[in-house]
Amino acid sequence: MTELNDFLTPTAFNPLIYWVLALFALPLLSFFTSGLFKGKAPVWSGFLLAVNTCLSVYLALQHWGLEPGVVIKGTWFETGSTAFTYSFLLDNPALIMLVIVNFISLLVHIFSAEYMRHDKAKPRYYAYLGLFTFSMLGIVLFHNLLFIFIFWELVGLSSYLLIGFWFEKKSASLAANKAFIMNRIGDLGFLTGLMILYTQFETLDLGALKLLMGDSRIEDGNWVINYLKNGEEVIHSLDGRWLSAAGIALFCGAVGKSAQFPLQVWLPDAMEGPTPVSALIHAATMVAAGVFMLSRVFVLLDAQALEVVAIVGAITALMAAVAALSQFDIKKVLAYSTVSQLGYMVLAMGVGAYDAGLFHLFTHAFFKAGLFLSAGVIIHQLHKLETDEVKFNTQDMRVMGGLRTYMPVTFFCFLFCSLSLAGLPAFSGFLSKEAILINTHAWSVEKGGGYYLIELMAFATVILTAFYIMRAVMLVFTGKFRLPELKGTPEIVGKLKEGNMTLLIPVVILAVLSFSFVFGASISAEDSWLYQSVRTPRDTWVPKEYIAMSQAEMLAKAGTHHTWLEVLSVGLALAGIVIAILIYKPGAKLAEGFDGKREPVSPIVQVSFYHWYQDVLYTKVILKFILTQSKMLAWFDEKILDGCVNLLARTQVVVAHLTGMFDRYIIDGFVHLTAFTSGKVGQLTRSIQTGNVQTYILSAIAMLIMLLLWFAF
Amino acid sequence: MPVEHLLFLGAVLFCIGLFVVLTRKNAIAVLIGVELMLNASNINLVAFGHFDPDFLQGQIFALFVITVAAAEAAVALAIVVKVYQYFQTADLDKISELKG
Amino acid sequence: MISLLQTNNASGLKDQLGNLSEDVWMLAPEISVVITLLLLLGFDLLFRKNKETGLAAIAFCGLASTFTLLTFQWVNFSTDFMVMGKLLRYDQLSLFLKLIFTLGGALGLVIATRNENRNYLFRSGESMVVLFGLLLGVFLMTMSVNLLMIYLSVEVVSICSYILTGILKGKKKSEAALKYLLFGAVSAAVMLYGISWLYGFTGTLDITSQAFINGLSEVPALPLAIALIMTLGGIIFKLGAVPFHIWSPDVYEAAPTAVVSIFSTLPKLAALTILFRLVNILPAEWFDWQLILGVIALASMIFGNFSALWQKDVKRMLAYSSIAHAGFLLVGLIAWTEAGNTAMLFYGAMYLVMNFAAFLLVAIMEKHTGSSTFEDLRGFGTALPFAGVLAVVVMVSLTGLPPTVGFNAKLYVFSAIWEAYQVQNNPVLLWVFVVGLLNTVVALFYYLKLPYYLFFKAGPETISKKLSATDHIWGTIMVFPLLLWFFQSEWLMDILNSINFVF
Amino acid sequence: MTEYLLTYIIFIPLLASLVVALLPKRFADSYRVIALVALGLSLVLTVIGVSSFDSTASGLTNSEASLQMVEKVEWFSVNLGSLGRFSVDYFLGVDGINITMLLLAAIVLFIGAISSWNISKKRKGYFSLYLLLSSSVLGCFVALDFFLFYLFFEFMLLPMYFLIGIWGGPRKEYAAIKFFLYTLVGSILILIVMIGLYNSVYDPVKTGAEAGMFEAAASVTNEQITEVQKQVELGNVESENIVKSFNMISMANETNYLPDSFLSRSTGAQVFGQSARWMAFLALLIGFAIKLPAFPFHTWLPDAHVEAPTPVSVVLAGILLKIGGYGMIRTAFSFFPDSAYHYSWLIGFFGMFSIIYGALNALAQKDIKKLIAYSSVSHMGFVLLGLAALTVEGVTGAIYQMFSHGLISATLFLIAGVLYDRTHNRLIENYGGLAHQLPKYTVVVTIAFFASLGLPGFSGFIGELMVFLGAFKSASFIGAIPMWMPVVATLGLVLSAGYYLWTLQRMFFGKYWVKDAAWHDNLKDLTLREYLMFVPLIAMIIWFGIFPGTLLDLISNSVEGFTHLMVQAVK
Repeated sequence: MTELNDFLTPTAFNPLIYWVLALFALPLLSFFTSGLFKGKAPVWSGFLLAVNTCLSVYLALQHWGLEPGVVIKGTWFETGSTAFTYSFLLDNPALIMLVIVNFISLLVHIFSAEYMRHDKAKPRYYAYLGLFTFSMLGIVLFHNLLFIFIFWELVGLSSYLLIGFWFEKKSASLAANKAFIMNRIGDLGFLTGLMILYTQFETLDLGALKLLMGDSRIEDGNWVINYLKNGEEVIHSLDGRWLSAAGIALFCGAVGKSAQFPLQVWLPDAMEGPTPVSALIHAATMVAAGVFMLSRVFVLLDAQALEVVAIVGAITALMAAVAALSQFDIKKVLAYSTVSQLGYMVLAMGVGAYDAGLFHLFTHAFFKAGLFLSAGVIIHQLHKLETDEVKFNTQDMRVMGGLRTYMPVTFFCFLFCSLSLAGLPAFSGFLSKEAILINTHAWSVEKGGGYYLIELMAFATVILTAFYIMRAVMLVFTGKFRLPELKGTPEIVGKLKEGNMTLLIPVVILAVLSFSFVFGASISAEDSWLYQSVRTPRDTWVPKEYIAMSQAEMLAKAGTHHTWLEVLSVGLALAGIVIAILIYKPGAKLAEGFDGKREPVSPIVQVSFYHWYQDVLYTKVILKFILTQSKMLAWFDEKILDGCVNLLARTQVVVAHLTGMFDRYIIDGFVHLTAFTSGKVGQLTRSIQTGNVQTYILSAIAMLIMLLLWFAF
Repeated sequence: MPVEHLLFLGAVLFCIGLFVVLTRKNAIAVLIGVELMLNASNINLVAFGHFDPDFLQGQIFALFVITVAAAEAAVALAIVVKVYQYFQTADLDKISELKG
Repeated sequence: MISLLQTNNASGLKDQLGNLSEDVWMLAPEISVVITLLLLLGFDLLFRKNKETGLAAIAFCGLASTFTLLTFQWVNFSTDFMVMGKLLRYDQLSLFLKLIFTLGGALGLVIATRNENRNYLFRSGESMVVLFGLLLGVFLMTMSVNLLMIYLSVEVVSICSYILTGILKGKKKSEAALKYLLFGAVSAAVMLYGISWLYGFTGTLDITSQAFINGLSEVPALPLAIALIMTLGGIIFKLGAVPFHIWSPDVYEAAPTAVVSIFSTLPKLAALTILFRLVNILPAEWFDWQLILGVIALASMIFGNFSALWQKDVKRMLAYSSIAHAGFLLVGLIAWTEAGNTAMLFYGAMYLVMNFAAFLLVAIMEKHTGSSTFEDLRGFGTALPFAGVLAVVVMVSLTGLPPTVGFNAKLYVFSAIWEAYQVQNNPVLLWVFVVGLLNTVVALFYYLKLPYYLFFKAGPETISKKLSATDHIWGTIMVFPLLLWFFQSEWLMDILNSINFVF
Repeated sequence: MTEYLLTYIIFIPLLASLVVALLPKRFADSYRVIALVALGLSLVLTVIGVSSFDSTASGLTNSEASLQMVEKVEWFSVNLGSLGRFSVDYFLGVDGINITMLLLAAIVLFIGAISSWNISKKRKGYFSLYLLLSSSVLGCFVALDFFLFYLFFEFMLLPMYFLIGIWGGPRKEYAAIKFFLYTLVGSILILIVMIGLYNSVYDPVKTGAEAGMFEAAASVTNEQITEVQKQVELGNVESENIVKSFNMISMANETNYLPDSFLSRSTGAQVFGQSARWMAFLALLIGFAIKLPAFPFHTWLPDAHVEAPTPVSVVLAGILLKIGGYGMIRTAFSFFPDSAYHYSWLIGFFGMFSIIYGALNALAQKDIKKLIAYSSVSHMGFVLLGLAALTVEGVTGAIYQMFSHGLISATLFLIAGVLYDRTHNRLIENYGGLAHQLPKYTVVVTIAFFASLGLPGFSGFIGELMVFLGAFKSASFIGAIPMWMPVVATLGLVLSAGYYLWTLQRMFFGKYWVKDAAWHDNLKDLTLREYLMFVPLIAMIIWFGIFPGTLLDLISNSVEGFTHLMVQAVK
């Protein structure tokens, strides 16, 4: 039996902790101090980040491939007999993420130096970037669910701050709110997951959870675990359904952060933030944190939970891909594309392809950041054309067109990244997407029946992806520059220039990194060094009874390599590209029809354009419902509940009046009655009506008699 | 005469006194009603004193009551006079400034 | 005397007379009151002008000597015995009450000196004489154990009260006096009728005798109830509890403040003593007086508190509050335990102190604003913070909140009734307990009205901002004990514990 | 060194209050200095006390051995005849549960004194009342004799009544009276139970001494106490020798209940057809729930907060509400653990309901102070939920939540005060884009809002997390509250994010705009005095969010003792 305390005792001192602390300290330092540097903030923060990147590369090289990774554990605080511990785990996924986060963050720092050059609030911007990097590293390095949750929320905070960076724009601050709240909704699930796991295992240390999960079992529909705590045996038992619930609850966290259906609506809005931020947070790292977290808790998910994960991933991938088809805002296209790709990663996790999901995460991080930064270059350069007279939406693809001639470097970078996204061979996207598709296929085969639908959705997304990204390329870079015509200012054309080196270097680096040779010379994901590095022998951890079949078994059954699958996926991608080129080729009718204003009219296109009306549903129905509800409650609180209290007070007053009037009216009335009955005896009526003392006496006597009668009977 | 008759007389007298107290509008008349009530008690006391031949406490009590009633009447009349000065009436209906 | 004759069989007349002359010493305080009364009367007749000082001196000296005699008796004679041939009973209970009554009388006089119409009480010798008559009456009430004596002492107090209400000039005063008199006379008549029946049932007037108890035990329930409830009527009238409470607001409003302060305390406690003596000889099997008194107590609290809510005059409000307090006083009695009795006495004593303090402050306020309505007291506390704070303390004490002795009093009384409930399991007690305590909340409503008007409302600038030194001193003297005894209530409790309630 | 520490802590403000009251008006400027110095001194002494507090010594909450800094002097002992001796002790002491509350009170009162600096109306009255209030609040947390506790508890009402009623806003009278009456109803309920308990609990040490079983009460061994309890059990001790007790620690110990007494667990007495113990528990619970305040007893809170001057709001939200929670732990739950278990479902439900109800109400508020007031209702719901769980985590969370809410709500009300000071208007809709005009203020607001909505890194998160973990664990651990309650309660987190962020967005973001142009000139950023309040508060909020051990080390042993007793009672 497992002794719980073995997991919770701090590890012996390891000098590595200094390195880890330094990794945290530098971005945090940037957060606190960039304000002091005013205009030099980019240099200072960039310097800190560069150091951090070097550190992480060094660490990654040092600890590469160690199984099962280096663990550093300590106690945060204790309450009662329970210790809340923290632990760091440096294993391959963590190290890769470490490098990616720091590296892309560094590139974004560099890129932003130019992009934000004229913004007065630059120090604040760099401070937020520092905070973000710090929080993100927390998710990556900590190996305790509680700490992952903590940094999870902090990442949410920095995302909120960065989306709302231009807080004068109402849309920006609203988008920030939306992002934070949507994430919070997901986090409720995460928190519930923590509650369930804590109740069952009394710890949230992932290392411990993995082993304890393996020790647990289902008995008579109950989820039972025995372990030793301080040498005493403890048996915990919960209803078996809580096992699946825990997995689904944790997944809810990922749904929020990685923008999965039904919480994905915040991500397109988050494009209100500066474009480099979108590249860093809303494409490469933060949104991928959900997937990374799923990989961390992968072993805690049972078959039901995984199924939910797979279905949600597939739905998200398809829905977002459809939505991306008709967007005019270049960042929106990329945003939906991100959602869609995240759907792929989640799908991969759901079908048990932990490695494929992570691999796609890594490749996607580069090419999507590349796409965003390229878009950033375009936006930045177009922004320079804006004058007080000429105002236009710098992100609207309808004003662009033909930019290839003005910005060739950007064009090629964008194109390569796009091809990677579309999943053409020789690009990194191909490798990872192929891995996902193979695993999905194996899973569908294993499950059979309606589950083929999931595979179908995955393949449908391939063609859609190729189409919308090629559409963007065509609209932006081919044909002729539409802005001068639209605004009637032909002289603008000459001013449009390629971005400077500060902008281009990061873009070029990212574009290079979206070629497949970086990750492996072969055409197959199997041979990629990166893919192999994350293939941990996790099968031994997962309790057999919780999942019907392990990934290895599924793959063995369905076959690991299917040429027809690759052919099909490449074919679909090519088909998508060709269709896009045909439709949006220069001079094509559709391309000419834009006047920069019109919204799509066709109802089918509208469904895509308005992203399945999900947002409408949320704001017009759910949010309105909650607000009405809260207004009603406030009314209830003020009028009814408080009213009751006031009513009570008022009743008291009334009672006071009543008792006061008792003499005057009730007794008088009584007197009236007596007077009426004895009216004929004498001229009493008048005298009794107003007789005061006598009324007093009568009331006293009457009460005495009443008392007597009541007492007697 | 059986004692019951006396007690009945006392009860009737008490009720009449109370009735007078409650119905007459003149203060003096009300006072007379009170006297009737007191005398009802006196009749009771004397009647019961009949069974207390050794000490005759009832009779003695009655004597005290008569004395006290006289004193009370004296005070009462003085007050009525005073009230009359202010209100120019002894009608109890009209003497009702204090209320509530 | 009657009871003298009763014991004639046992011993000779000479012995009896000898006993009687010994009894005189036991009645020394009463005699002192009578002598003072006579001195006042004589002084009033002899001197025509500038009588105030003389009358005041005589009155205070008389009270002082009475107090000394009472203290002497308290210290030296702690046994209980009958005096005046079983008409009266000398015991520590009555001694204690007489002590505080003497103090109360003195405080009443002090309040009289605080009024704007300075020394009005001292200017007329008659009122002083009648006041001492009232004092004598309440003294006798505390000692009465004979139905005749009960009737007589109650009447003495009543007649004196009528006179005191109406003796000064004023339309309202005369009206109040008349109402008071008529109402009182009827209650007395009702009581007397009840007494006559009790006499008829038992053949004796001595409520402590075995014959009285035996006699009652043979009476059927209904006649007994009629007789007892009618007898209670007169006592409740003095107690000022429901249903014989209606006179109090009118009288309190009209009568001079000093007189009201005495009305609202001394006769109440004296009546409570009679009630106490009466119910203690009634075994509950024949007559569920706990129920009757419980209902009366609850009705008094509810009626008093609720009616007080909307009063516009402080004195009238205090009148209604005194009705409610009569209910609280009864709570200790209803408990029917030794602890209940002690608690009742404690409550009574504290109520006396609180009430005198309250009326003292009312007198001071009247002096400064010329009225005792809430409207006219606006901003008084802001203008005279010290008096205002004192008023708040008194009101808090009357409500029964810490840190004032009003809280201890309520706590002891309700502790007693809780304990009684634990032992007796009579649901009436629980109702009294819960409803009684919740009544405190209602009470707070109107007691807080005074601080509310004093501090929260802006008043006219005309209020004189100078508080005289004497007012300062008297205010402190009267209010400080309310705080002190909260912290040291055992001083009083130890005295009360030495009282033997058995008889 | 710490012998009379608690007395000093309580009485220094009281003394200062007297000094302020007696100083002539000429020295009006020095009142605030006196207040600040007195409360500063109390704070320093409290910190000394906390640092010398040995958490390992605390344990079972029904044993005096786990108390520290004990001061126990007989205050008065009244002989009530058959009622036995009415014995009240001046009994102060701290264990893990109240030391945190004491610390909180000292901190918030000190901050409140800084915030009172620019009170200009009737300064003498204000500062002497404020100091009086401080003294009674501090006393309330360390008094361990029920009578003494009740004294301090009630004594808070009057100063509060006047502070709201004289220095408050437009509807101050209404708010003051409402506050007073509400609380008084609660305290009457508490009084009822206090009387009942007093009649049921005796002090074995004093009883033994009174009955002559041993000489002096000074050196009594446990065996002797057991012997006394045995003799009382057998009815061998005369009733007048039995010394009844208000000792709250004794009341929590079942063995100190007189056999056959009304509230003794063995008697099974009934009131109104219900178990007497249940009824007594409910009375205490409602009494303190009004103070807490929990739905549906909360409606005094918004009014009191809106009308009260800023420092009073700070004290009210920061400390007074906590007395409700503390009272529940110390009295209701400790005295009647069986009833607590019986009613835990109800308590948990009302906790959960308060969380969501308060949050939904906050969402609809237009006045920022009202919004904060309702958020308090929501946050105090966590305290109820945590307590109802009866698990170590839950109770720890409840206490931690009280502490952290004390700091955070104080900050929030100060924030509302900053704005009100400048414009005398608190309506959210009257402002927009304040971040331009008041950037530093906006930073403070953002930090406070995020702290209040339970963001990790701030103290509020730890409290809420522990409550959730404990509440969920409860079902399988002790069976007090069902699992769905904490899960549903998590909704409160989203809603709180909703109303705070919405407020931020409406008031601080967007284009700069204020309703009345005249306000613009007054809208200056934070002053030095305001920094002095905000910086320490925020520093503490963050410190206790990152290093919860600082506080948890103090309380964990006591909480474990407390829950241990609960579990025992349920068995």
